[in-house]
Formats: sequence, structure tokens, C-alpha cells
Amino acid sequence: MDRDLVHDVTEFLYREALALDERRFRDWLAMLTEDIRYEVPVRVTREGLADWELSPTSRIFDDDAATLEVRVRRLETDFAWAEQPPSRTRHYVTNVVVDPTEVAEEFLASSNCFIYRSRGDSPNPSFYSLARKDVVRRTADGWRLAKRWAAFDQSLINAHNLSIFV
Amino acid sequence: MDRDLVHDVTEFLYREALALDERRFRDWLAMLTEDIRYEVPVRVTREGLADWELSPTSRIFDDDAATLEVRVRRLETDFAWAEQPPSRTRHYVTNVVVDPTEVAEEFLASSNCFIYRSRGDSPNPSFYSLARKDVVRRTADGWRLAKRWAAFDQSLINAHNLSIFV
Amino acid sequence: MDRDLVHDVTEFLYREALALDERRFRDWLAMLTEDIRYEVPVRVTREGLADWELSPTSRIFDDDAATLEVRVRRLETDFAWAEQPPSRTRHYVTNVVVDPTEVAEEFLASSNCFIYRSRGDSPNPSFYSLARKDVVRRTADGWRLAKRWAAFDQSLINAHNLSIFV
Amino acid sequence: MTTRPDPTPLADWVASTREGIRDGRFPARAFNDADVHALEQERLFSKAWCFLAHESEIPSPGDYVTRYIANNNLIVVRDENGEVHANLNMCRHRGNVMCKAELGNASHFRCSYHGWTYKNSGELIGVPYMKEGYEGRLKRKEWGLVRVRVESYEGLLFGCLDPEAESLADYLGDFRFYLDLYLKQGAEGVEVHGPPDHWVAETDWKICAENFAGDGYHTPVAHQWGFNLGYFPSSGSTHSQGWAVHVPGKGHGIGLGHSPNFPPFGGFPDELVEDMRTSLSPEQVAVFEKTRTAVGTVFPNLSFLMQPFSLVPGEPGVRFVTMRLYHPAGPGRMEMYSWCLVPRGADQAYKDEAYRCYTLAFGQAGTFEQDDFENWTKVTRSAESTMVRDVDFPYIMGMESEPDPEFPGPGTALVPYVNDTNFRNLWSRWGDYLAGEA
Amino acid sequence: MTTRPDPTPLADWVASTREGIRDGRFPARAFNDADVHALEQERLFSKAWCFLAHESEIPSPGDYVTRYIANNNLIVVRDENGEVHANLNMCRHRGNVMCKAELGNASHFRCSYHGWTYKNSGELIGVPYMKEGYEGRLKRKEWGLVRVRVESYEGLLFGCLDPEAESLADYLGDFRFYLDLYLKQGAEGVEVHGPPDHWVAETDWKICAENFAGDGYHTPVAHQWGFNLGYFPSSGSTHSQGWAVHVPGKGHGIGLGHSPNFPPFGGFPDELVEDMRTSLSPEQVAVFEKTRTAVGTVFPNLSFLMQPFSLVPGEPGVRFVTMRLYHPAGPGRMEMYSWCLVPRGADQAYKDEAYRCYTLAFGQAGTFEQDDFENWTKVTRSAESTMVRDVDFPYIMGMESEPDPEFPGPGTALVPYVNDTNFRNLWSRWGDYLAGEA
Amino acid sequence: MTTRPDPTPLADWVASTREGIRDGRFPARAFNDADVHALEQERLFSKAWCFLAHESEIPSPGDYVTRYIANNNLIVVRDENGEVHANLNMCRHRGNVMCKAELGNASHFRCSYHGWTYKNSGELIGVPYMKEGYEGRLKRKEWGLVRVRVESYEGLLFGCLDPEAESLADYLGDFRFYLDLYLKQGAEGVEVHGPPDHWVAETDWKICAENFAGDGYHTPVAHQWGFNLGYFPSSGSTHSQGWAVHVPGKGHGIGLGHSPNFPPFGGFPDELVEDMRTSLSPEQVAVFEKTRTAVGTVFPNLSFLMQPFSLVPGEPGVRFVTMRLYHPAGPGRMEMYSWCLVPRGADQAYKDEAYRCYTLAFGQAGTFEQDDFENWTKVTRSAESTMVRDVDFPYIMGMESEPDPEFPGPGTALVPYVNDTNFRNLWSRWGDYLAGEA
Ligand code: FES
Ligand code: FES
Ligand code: FES
Ligand SMILES: [Fe+3]
Ligand SMILES: [Fe+3]
Ligand SMILES: [Fe+3]
Repeated sequence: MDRDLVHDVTEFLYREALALDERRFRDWLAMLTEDIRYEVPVRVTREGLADWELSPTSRIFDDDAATLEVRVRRLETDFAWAEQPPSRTRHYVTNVVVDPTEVAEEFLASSNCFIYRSRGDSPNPSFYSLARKDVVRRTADGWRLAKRWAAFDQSLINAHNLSIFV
Repeated sequence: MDRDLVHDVTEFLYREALALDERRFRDWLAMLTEDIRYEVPVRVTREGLADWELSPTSRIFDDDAATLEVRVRRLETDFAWAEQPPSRTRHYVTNVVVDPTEVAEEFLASSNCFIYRSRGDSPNPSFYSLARKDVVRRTADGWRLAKRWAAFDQSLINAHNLSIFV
Repeated sequence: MDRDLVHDVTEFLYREALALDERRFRDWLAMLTEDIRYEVPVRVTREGLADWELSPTSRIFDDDAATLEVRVRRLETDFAWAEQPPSRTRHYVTNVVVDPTEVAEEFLASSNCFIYRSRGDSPNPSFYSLARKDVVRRTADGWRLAKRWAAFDQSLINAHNLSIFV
Repeated sequence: MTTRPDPTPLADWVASTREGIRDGRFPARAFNDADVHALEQERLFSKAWCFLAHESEIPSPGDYVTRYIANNNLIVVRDENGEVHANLNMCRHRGNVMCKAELGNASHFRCSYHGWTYKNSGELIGVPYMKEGYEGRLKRKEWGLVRVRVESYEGLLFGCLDPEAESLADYLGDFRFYLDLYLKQGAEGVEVHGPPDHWVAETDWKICAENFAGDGYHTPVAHQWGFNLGYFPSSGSTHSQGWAVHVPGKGHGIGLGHSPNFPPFGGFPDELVEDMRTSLSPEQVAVFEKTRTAVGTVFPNLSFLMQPFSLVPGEPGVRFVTMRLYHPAGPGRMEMYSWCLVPRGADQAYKDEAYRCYTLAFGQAGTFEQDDFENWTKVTRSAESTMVRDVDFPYIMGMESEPDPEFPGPGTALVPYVNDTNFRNLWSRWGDYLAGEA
Repeated sequence: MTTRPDPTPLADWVASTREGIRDGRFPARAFNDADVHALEQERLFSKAWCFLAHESEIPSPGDYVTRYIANNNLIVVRDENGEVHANLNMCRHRGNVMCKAELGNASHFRCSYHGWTYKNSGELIGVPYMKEGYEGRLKRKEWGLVRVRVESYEGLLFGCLDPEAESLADYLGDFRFYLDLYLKQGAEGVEVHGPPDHWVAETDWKICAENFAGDGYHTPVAHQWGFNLGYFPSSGSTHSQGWAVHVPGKGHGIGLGHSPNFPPFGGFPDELVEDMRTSLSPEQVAVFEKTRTAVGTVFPNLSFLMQPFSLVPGEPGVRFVTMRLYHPAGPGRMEMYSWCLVPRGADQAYKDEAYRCYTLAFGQAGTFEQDDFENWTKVTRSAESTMVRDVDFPYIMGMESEPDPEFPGPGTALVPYVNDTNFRNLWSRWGDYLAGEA
Repeated sequence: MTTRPDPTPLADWVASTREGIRDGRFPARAFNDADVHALEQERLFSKAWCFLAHESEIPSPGDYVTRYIANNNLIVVRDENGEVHANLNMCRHRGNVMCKAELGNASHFRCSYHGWTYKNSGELIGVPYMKEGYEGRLKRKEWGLVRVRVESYEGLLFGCLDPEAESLADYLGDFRFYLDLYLKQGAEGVEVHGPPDHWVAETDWKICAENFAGDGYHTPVAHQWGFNLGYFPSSGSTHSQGWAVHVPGKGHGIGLGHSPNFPPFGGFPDELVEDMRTSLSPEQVAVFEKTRTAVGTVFPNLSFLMQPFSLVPGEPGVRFVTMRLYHPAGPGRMEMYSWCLVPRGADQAYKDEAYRCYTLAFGQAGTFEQDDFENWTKVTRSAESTMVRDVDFPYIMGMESEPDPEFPGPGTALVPYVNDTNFRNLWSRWGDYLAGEA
């Protein structure tokens, strides 16, 4: 892949993560395409030979622009108790690898995402590990996220809720 | 930002972390400017709407070149019990984003820093997550750290001491 | 170092990690040189002044192409119980720093490797932190790993086994 | 056996707690205490009927899921004859785990340690070195997998560790009338949309069980953002309308919330409604057609919620049903299983929209679920404080109310919907078990 | 209540331990044992006056901080009339946590579960559906937040879970004389420089409490690097000079370290010294002007340290004061709160330099704190070894010494500064509480 | 002392367990239970001879390693006179850890808290402020490090917390005959190739101890991949050939596996074989020359394995020896120490190849070790299920077999190699200790 393109996509993913960790959710929505698909499949422990471990039908997140807007509007109210006080998240985005797709201006960005989440005065943060296979699109206004596909590396997830974005 | 500059700043931050993890503290001091500011604010759990969560007055570290020299000289004695045996640290520096400042040769480097710390024969390491907003300066002798600003993503910190650098 | 070279080596290490995490072990073997050395030393807690903490004689892994082939063939049987069900690993490769060696086409790649490993329906994953000092070689067919040297940042390792690659 | 907690130290506390329930009090301590947890494991979960799975999760011979009762991992499997078994997932030779997946299909299970092999029904059929090692003296039929009782109602599979326990039918009693609302959506009934969400929380299972036994009281505040964004037709003021129904002596209870001028069976697809008017009894139709929100708990820890919901606030939306199991995983800790049930007879588009509504509202990332678990986790945290040992909570709503004489269904129905009566019934049954009097 | 440990098994151990203290022995086991911890929670922290906050942390109406006594989270708040309250941070309806921040300002607290609302003073004033749900039968005034006693001395706010306990004034007794050194730096007294450092450590709180009750013995070795870099005027040999003072029967104790030709009140800004000569009593002046290092513990777990320090070794430096609370958080585990107190009357530059000295020397990254916690954590680790169950440590220093007759202050003063006497007094008071005889 | 578990509640269980062992049953619960673990700490590991180190780990004066008995960290050190000591790694003044490394060399240990200094032999020689502080009243010789008994056999250093226990020689008894196979490879004996692998596992130590006491039964299935890739000359069918030998009343046992037409001492370097024919007794030669695989356990938790292995399947390969200690670290949890022993007399190339074979097959990343720990961890998980409280496992293999009269060695030898007899002997000795009758 062209090195500059890889660099630019990587920077885009870093700035997207920064928007989430700084809780600039409106900025974050602006980084998504209007036809964004936001998916997190449910994982089930299967044997090595099983045809799937990520459920073809079950989703933790199954969102589009409209439902993401609902989630953000919710967070903008004073009544999103799950985030009162706000989670302190840190998205460690690593191993960004970029590949072409059939669509000229769209690229597949694979990355690892390790999320550190701490709440209130608990000294025991939560850690989540996800494999991401995103699609990023080059637009006249710059890079946009056209698809977020992220899978937890756990089948029994150690989070009392997922009031954050991955 | 210019891609080469981002690359160079990133490499500088990686080599700085390597000096710390390899305990080459003299090399590390040489990577700092003489007017280095080294700050880690105290975090307090506040409600979402509070004006601050990072204390404007309390600091975990509040150092300059002179006090960092004291810390390193201390580590060079045989009596820095807190580091006998030495902590095994690994600074995972990710999401490096570089932005210009008002000063021509100075740049704001935002990064995530996940620190793994293991001591003695304990099988239970400590993990610290920090957001860093550093200032790096381009000098005739190469890049230098002019400011380290790092905030723990915890208000109650799970470390019996902080005898390490972040 | 030449920035393009650093970029290419980094991408190679990311794609190598991806092969491991996607369990494409044959692809992974193809990324190694025929004279690959694969070493993970045993760590012992020593005092700060000790001449070594990484044992000069003891190894957790001490492999070459032939023994790595045995390990992969084992995983290809239906009887590698340690990986039934398979571990979910995520190799977070960060802080990649590249330096020249005496050999023209070989380069020293230092990196941090944080491994997240989850198994079955346990909500408690394992975390391993390793410092890696690899040697990568530029060949007619592209980059290859000529040496993997990785040291755990623990002397008492919190893993019931190491049926994965680091 | 010392892992069986000596009940004595808690006996007085259990007695005074049962008395308190009658008087409208329940102790905070119950929601996070190591001894209470141990006693529940011993006296409740080893005797009650515990939910295992929905039949649609294991439709074909050899299909299995692994689930828990207390801390016992069970293989819930459909054998080659279509019969469902629940066997302890442990080899009888040296205790290895037989089946390491949560879901799959197998005709046999072979142990990875010494190779003992069992039919999926649990029968031991293969023992290496039977001749050289055992000299033929090992009797295979004595060493099958340890069995657990299984019974079902309308596709719900339950297990029970107590051979003496009453039948599932008697255990559920009149609550089956209300379960049908969730399970008989049309002649073909329901199926799971897919595997459940599964997560852990530092939450006591009882807090969830109580909330879903009809806690209409929390909705306007705990889910205030929803009203705020226009998700609810009812306002806080009209929200209290509806019935709180419980089955006395059984612990089961359900809240049936109404809304001003809500269309009969509103939110169901028309063809389903036709079905239901025939497949359900007249009494059921009379109760259910007025019901907007139905939230109920099968004692001890299985709950259901049905309500209309829309992906974008203000639109009519569709009905989704979630079924959830609150599996205790230690004092103040649980594993949540959350399924979405869809009507088998509905078209795929309806099923998929219902599922998307479920994921937006419930499930681990659901916008309503998020706030519930935040509150529940905080309650659990409070309950372990040493100062709350002698603190009771008030459970007096509806204590002086008369049952609604007009109510067409079984059990005891009270108005308003906002009520503690179901909870007193829930905890008094819990008290029976802890006292060893169930 | 079984969460209350049955004291019997420990009764013999407590008795022999108290006897040992009289003879100059203290058992290793006390520093890391689950049963001892449980007994401390039950007998000590539920009866003693426990530090909550400094008044300067909550100066205005509505200001609050949340702090702990035992594992009880308390809202320490100044109400609209300026009165300070400490209430259990738990809703009385179902136990939700009311206030989820560690610091803030609020006139009311509204519960996020069902909406009960309390004044910041703890009074219940809002209950949704009072009419429909409670039919008006719930008596608001019976359901306010659970209160805890609060009393203060010179800005120090303490709480006590025992309604029968003596007053704070009696509890502190003559130790107030010594607290004034830290609290009356000038007429305006002191304030916190900011919120405290707050961290967890696998350390028993008693090890810290003992160390700060005047362990001059550890300084030359534990902080040897400081002597090495030239941080101390005193050498190891002169280091032992000074007084070890304790208040018999109260547990409180302080070490007052001297240095050869140390200027009176050395390190204080001149104007403050003037102030102090007037605001302090002549006896206090006589004791404090010679004091270089003052390190003391208010029984059980609040400590203070004052000493001159410089950012660069060898310079005169300034006085900094740290106040620390060792909050037990399980057997062999604690939460550390560490504040820096600065003289209200001093100029900002002095305050800031004092604070920077504090951060370099103490606080989580402090170069002296680092080594103390390393040693303390290792002591805690050793104390859980099965072999130490019957191992005692020697506490015989000063057992045969006579009090210094010249000493102008209250309590009992011994020389040298390096002494075990304060510790015997500390642990004998601890023994009184564990025996239920406090 | 309450940290000593009251044995009573377990007394009945221990009695019935011992009876069961005689009848060929052993309870699942023993493999993961908090009370059983506590009783083992109290009755077994505080009385039995526990392995500490191999002498080649500390060859020179001042060399030390730190190891554990129960949860007691011990400094195992060779003093200036070459004598080996094991002392509790705890300062007698206030309990600080003296030595913070796992391996090193020191003539003295100086405490980092107050500076007490001890000779490496444990003698207290330095106390700061002896005059000013202790007024000379502290008797140094009473305050040395706490000592533990140490005895050795052929380079194996053992420690024992019980002063009354029998000698190590008597404790090992006839099992020394079999240890010689591992320890007397040639006249110069063996040495460790380097420091041991060291890792934690959620595994009960007893599962490992039993497996290495001669569980030939698991090999064809647990390590099936090895047969699959052609690593073993024996097939599943011939695999059962060999002897199972135990030392009655001592708990020790070994499995000696044979293979069809296996050359005498196959896999040893020729020169070593010559050595061994002279250094070993005729009876030992008779037993060992036929032995392909030798896997044995010294009661309670030290095991050895010797077998020929090749880096690439199918090649002749060399003999490697691994020695492993299963250190209990809590209920169902252990620390594994795994060493590779090599013949001192062999050339470096042989040693290195043997070591590489060890790393490929055993050690934390070993391809055989991996599967063993997977199975063992799963057994441990099953054993804590509440349903297994009354479940026994079958231990009936070999119950009716007669000892092999031809067998030239001591102890009791049975055929076939696949047998439960060694395990019954192992657990009956364990039962003696738990009943306090050892
Ligand atoms: S444990 Fe299953 S066959 Fe032995
Ligand atoms: S818990 Fe606070 S109002 Fe119900
Ligand atoms: S603890 Fe070792 S000298 Fe005090
Ligand atoms: Fe809710
Ligand atoms: Fe100190
Ligand atoms: Fe094995």
C-alpha cells in the first residue's frame, strides 16, 4: 500500500479515538459517513473446527447513523446515568494495516483496539480487547469512517454495561 | 501535519520510552530540554458537568530539570529501595498525534501511554493508563522533550508507589 | 533510519502479528527465514546490580525452523488440547524502532508486545508483556523474520501454559 | 461437608427477615453478603427449578449448549432420539471437563485426558485398557455423566438438582397464563433470534429479579432520558396505570403497564394479532390486549420483558421480547444471559427490526439496560457496607390494597402498576427456601 | 449476624497480645490476618473517632467530599446553614449510591433509580408517587439518609459510628497540644493545598501508623539515599536526638526530632514565626522551636509530618506539612490519603514551594514515600506467612527509661527520639479496643 | 489460632476419604476445596519434607535462592563454610523481607527498613543504636533469622518445618533406589541446566503429583498428537507395558514404561552407560536398562520424568530429565517449578540437545506440558462444582493384582504399567497426614 495513505488512515483512526476518549461525541459523529454501519457481533465459545465463533445473527451493537445519533443525544441529556460520572476510556489503537477494497475510495483498515476503562473511585479498571475491521472512505472533506466492525476477544464479557463506543 | 515530522516525533517518543524501560536514566535526561516541565496532575472523580476532574492545584509529579536530576541521582545510589529489585516497566506508547503550537520549533504530541509494571516474583503486574499531552522541541541536536504532561485515567491509583517515570 | 524502511518493517511486524492472531500458522511460517532463531529466555528476579536477570542458559522457547514446524503440525492435528478451544490472542505491537546491523539487508527491530489472551468462557483474560529484539531480513520475496528474541516482563509467569506464539 | 455453610448463624436473621417481609421491610444486607450467598446456593439454587435454555437453541439431535446451575456446568443436549438431557460437564474418571464449547453439535463426547467416551445422552460407552487396566471390573453403567432433572414448558427448558422437588408444571402454577404472552405469539410460538448476550456484573441477581417482577416505579427516573427524547407515550403521571399481578406462594410476578388510548395489541403485526386472538384464551386476550409493557419474573431468576419500541423516538415501532437469566456468580456478582425472542410466524423483516430494537434498548449496549445495570451495581456496592447490616428498605406499597375484583386472570392483581406487592411475594418465597421450608 | 466475626477464636490471642505489649513484644501476625482485620472493623473502626476531612476542603454551603469509615461511604457535606454532616451515601429506598463524585457542590441529592430526593443535610424531601404508590403512608422523616456523628478540632473533621463514644475533645485529650504545631501555623491556621493524593497499597495500616508515631529509627537506613545526597544536616549519629512523646491511655504519640545547632523555628517564614510565638502557648513554643522534624499519629490511623525540605539538596528549604489517613481496605490492604497543609497566612510563593517540596519528598511519587511504602508492603507480605503465627517482634526500647522531667509539654516525653515507647502506647490502646474495653 | 483451620468439620470427611481409598475411591472435592487446602497447609506441608533446591543451584559460599514451604519464603543459602541453611526471609525486628531476589550471592543481608544486619547463615550481627536505643538490652543471639531444618539426598535439598519429623533418609526410604536413575547418570551425577521455568496455574498440585506418580493411562490420549506425528515407538496397544512401583506407607511411586525391542539404556550416551553399569547396583541396572520412560513422584509434590526424545519426530533422540515441584498457592492454584537435569559428565553438546528436547516437550511452552496443564486446569475447575461434593472417582486398577515376584527392586511392583496402585498409595499417605497420623 502507498505509505502516505497508510499514514493518513492511521492518523484518522487516532484522531477518531481521541474524539471518543475526550468525549467529543459530536466531533465523532462528524467523522462518520451518512451510511455508516456500526457492528459488534456476539461471540460464542466454539470448538476449533466450528464454522463460526462470531454469531451470524446476534449483535451487541447493530447501529446506523440514526441510532448512533440517538445514543449521542442520550449522552447529551443529564440522565444518562450509566455515564454519570463519565467512564474514563483510553482506546489503544495499534497494528493498523490498510488494504484496498473493490471500491476505489474505500479501504479496509484492520487494527487492534485495547480499551482501558475506569469509573468513579474504583482502583480496578476494565480492559477490553477488540479486533477491528473498519472501512474508511476518502471524501472531498477528508477521511470518514464508513464501517466499524469490531469483535470482542471474549465470549463472556467483563463489563456491567457497554455505555461507551468501541 | 507533515508526515515526516510526525514520523520523527513518533520515533523520538519511542526511543525516549525505550531509555526508560531499559533504565538508561542518564540517556533519558539527555532527551529533555533544560527548561523541561514534568507534570502529572491529581485526578478527582467529579460529576459529568463539573468544571474540572484534573485538580488545578494538586500534582503527583511537579518537576523541573533540577528535581528530575535529584530523582535520577537517587536511583543511581544503592539505597533507592523502592527500585530494589528494579521495576520491570514497559511503556506502550500509541495513538501519537502531532499538532503545531504557536512556537515554530515546538509541537504538541498527544499520545496514549499504557504502562505495564512488574516487580519481584509477583505474578500480578500493575497496569497504568495515561493520556499524555507533551511538547517536543526541534533543536540543533535533534528532538527534545520540552514538556511532559500526563494524566492517570484513575482517581484512586493502584500503585503502592510511583518510583518510575511515566 | 530511512522512514520508508521503518514503515515497511513496521507493516511487516503488524502483518506477522495478524497471521498469528488469525491463526494462519502456515502463513506465519512463510514469513520466517529458513535459518530462523526463535528464543524466549527465562527471567529470574535479581538485585539491581546483578550481571543478568535473563538467564544465559534457560529458555522458554529455543526453536528453529524444524521445531517450529513441529509446533505448527501439532496445532494442525485434532489433538492439540491446549488450544481446544483455541486461545483468542491479540498481539499489540507498539514502539517499533528500527536500527541497522552489520549485515546490509538485516535490521534490528525493537518493539513492545502486549499479548491479550482469552480462553473459553472465562471473563478473566491473561495479559503478557514482552520486550522484543527481532532481526528482520530484506529478501527478494520481501521481508522475513530472521530472529525473534522476546523476553517476558515477569519472572513468575501467569499462564498455565504457553501454547501460543509470542 | 464444610463447603455447606452451617445455617445456624443465619437462622435468626432468616427468621426476622421473613417476619419483616410480612410487615413491608426487607434488609439491605440480603443484596450483598457472603453468607447469604452461600445459603442461597445451598437452600435455593439446589432445590428450585432453574432455567437452562430455550428449545430453539438446540433444535436438532446432538445440538448442545453448556449452561450453569449454581456453579455446576451442565451439558444441555438433545440426544439422537430428540430427548433433552442435562448432565454435569465432568468426566467420571478424573473430573476433566468433557465439552469445552458453549454451543455445538456432537453425537459423543470423548475425554481429552484418558479417553473415556460418552454418548451425548451421558451414557459411558468407551473405556481404554478396560482389559489390561481394569481387568474388566469397571461397570460402565455406573459411571455415566451425572444427570440433572429436566422439564419444559412451551419451549423453556428448566433443570432441578433436587430429585424430590415438585414438577415444573406445579412449580410454575398459574404463572403459565402470563408466560403465554411471551411464548405464544402466534400459533408457531417463539424462537431465539440468536445466541444470548452474556456478560458479568458486580450486581446481586435479586436486584434484577425484583426490578423485572414489575418495578414500574423506576422507569420515569431511571430511564428519564427516554421520556426526554420522546420515547414514551405515557408521561410520568400516567405511567402508574396498569396491573401488578403475582402468584401467591410461588414467588412469580408480573407488571402489566397500560397507556392512555393504547390500541389493542398495539405494536404486534396484524396477522399475529389474529393468531393470538385464537391461540390465547379469552381471559388471556382480555388481559393482554390492553397491555403495553409486560415485565415479569419467574422465581427465582428468569425474567421477561415485552414492549413496543422504535429505532427512532416517536415512531410506532414494533414489539420486542427479551428473556433474561440472572446467574449468581458469587456474593454481589452475577452473569447475565439476555436473549431476544421473536415470533416464529413473523416475517424476517419484522424479526430483524424487533431484534435491532432489542439491541438499541436492551442487551449489554442497550440504552435502557445500561442505566439499569449502573443503578443495580451501585445498590450492590451499598449493600456490603457494615453500617447497613441492620438497615431495612420499605416495601409497603399496596400493603393495604384490595385485589382488583374485575381482573380476568389468575393470581392476585393490584392497581396501580407501581406497587411493592409482587416484591413481597417474591421475597417471601425466597424466605421459604432459605428457611428450608419450600 | 455472621458478617460480625465471632470474637471467641481471637479472644485468647488478643489477651496474650495485650500481655506481650506490656512486656515489650508485639506479634507479627497482627500486621496481616483476615480475622484480626475483621475484628478491627468490628471493635475499633466502628467505635473510634475516624478522620473524615479538613474543613478547608468544603468551605461553602453545599460543598461535599465522599470519604469512608470502615467500608461505609459517607457524604461529608456542609449544609445551607454551614453545618457539616456525614451521612451514609445510600438511598433509603433500595440502597442506590446517591452521590457518585468524590468532591462537588449540591443543595440536594436525587436518586437515579426511583427519584427519591434528599436535602444535602440528609433529610428526605421528595418521594415520587407518594399518593398513588404509598397512599401517603410513608413517613418522610423516618427515611432520611443514615447519619454519622461529626465533631471537629481546629478544622479537622472526625466521624464516629458509636453513639456512646466519648467526645472528640476527650478522645484527643492532651494530644491537641501537639496537633497545634501542624494546625496553628499563624493566626489563620492552615488549609489544604488541594485534593489529596489517593492510592491503594498492599500494606497494613498499622505499619504506617506506627512508623509515623515517631519511628526515627528507620530514617538513616530507609532514607539513606537522602543522607547520601546531602539532604540532612544531622548525621546518622546525631539523628537520635529529640523527644518521643505519647499520651498514655489514648494511643496518640509524636516524635520530635532535633538537630545540632538548629535555629529556633528554622524553616518557617519569619512573619509566621512571629505569629506563632503569640498564637501558641509558651509551653508549645518551648517544645516546638527546637523541633526540626515532627512526626505523629492520632490513634488509630491519622498522621502528620512537618519538616524543612529543599528542592535541591543542601539548601535551607522550607517547612512542609503532610497529613495522611491510612484507610484499611481489607487484610493487609489500605487506601492512602495524603494531603499537604499550608499556612493560610503565608504568601502564595511559600505555599507553592512547600507544596513542591511535599511532592518531591512525599505523596505517591515522593522520594521518601516511595521507600517507606516499599518496606511497608514487604512487612505486610511477611506477616501472612504461616511460620510467623507465633513470632513476636521486640518493642523494648525505652522500657526502662524515666520520663524527661524537664519536658514542658503534656503527656510522657522520653529521650532519645529513637524509641519504642510511643508504639507500646499505640498498640496497648489498640488492644483495649480489640478486647472491647475501650 | 484462627488461621489454623478447625479440623473438626473435616474430620468425618477425612475419615471416610481414607476408607474410600482402601476401597478404590477418591473424592473429587479433594482437588479444589478451600478447607482441604487449609488442612493440607496445616497438617501436611508443615510436617512433610518439602523440596527446596538442587545443590548445583548454589555451588559456592554465599550463593542463595529463595524458595517456599507453604507460604513461607525461605532463603536457601550456602554459608561461608559451605553449609546450607534455610531461613525465613523475614527480618526479626519488624518483619521486612530481607532478600528481594530469587537468586544471588551475599555474605550478609542488611535490612532496608532499620538496618539490622545478618550473616548469610542467619545470625544477627548488626543492630543500629544498640546503645542509645536498646541500652544494650537486646540479645543478638535471640534474634537471628527463623531457621528451618535442611537435609539432602544426592544433591536434592529438602526442608521441614517440623522439628520432630523423621530424617529425610527415613522419609525417602526405599524410593532412593529409584531416585538414583535420575540423579546418578554417571559418576559425577547431575546438575541443573539453568534456573527453572516458573509459572502459576489454576491447578491443584495433587493432580500433577498423581499424574507423575505413573499415569501411563493418559499418554495415548492426552498426548495423542505425539503418536500422530510419530513421536512414539510404542503404539497405544503396547503402551501399557512396564512396571508400576510404589513404596508402601511412604506415598512415593514411579512408573517404569517399556517399549518393544528397546535397546538397554537406549538414548543414553555410550560412555554414560558404561559409568552407570558400575555406579549403579546390579538390581538398579536390571530395572533401569529396560526402562524407556521413568515418571515418579516423591511424596507429596516433587516429581521426575526421564525419557528419550528427539527434536524431530522419528529420530532416535536423547534422554532428558525434568524435575518439577508443584507448589500449592491457594485452593486449586499452584506455582510450577520445572528444572532440566543434565549429566555433569556428558559433553556440552549432549547437555544442550537434552535441554532443547526438554524445552520442546516440557517446560511452560513444552508441547506435552501444554496439554497436561490444560487437562489439569479443567479437572481443577470441575472439582469445585457443588454437585461433586459427594462424587468419588474410581481408583480400582490393580486392586486385585499380585506384586511381580520377579521384580529385582525394592517396594511393590505391579504390571501393567497402566495402574491405579501407585495413586492409592499416594493418597493413603496423604490421608495419614490429614488425619494427623503421619
Ligand atoms: S479424566 Fe476423563 S478419561 Fe480420565
Ligand atoms: S433506590 Fe433510590 S429511589 Fe429507589
Ligand atoms: S524491619 Fe528490619 S531492621 Fe527493622
Ligand atoms: Fe429498567
Ligand atoms: Fe519514612
Ligand atoms: Fe502428560
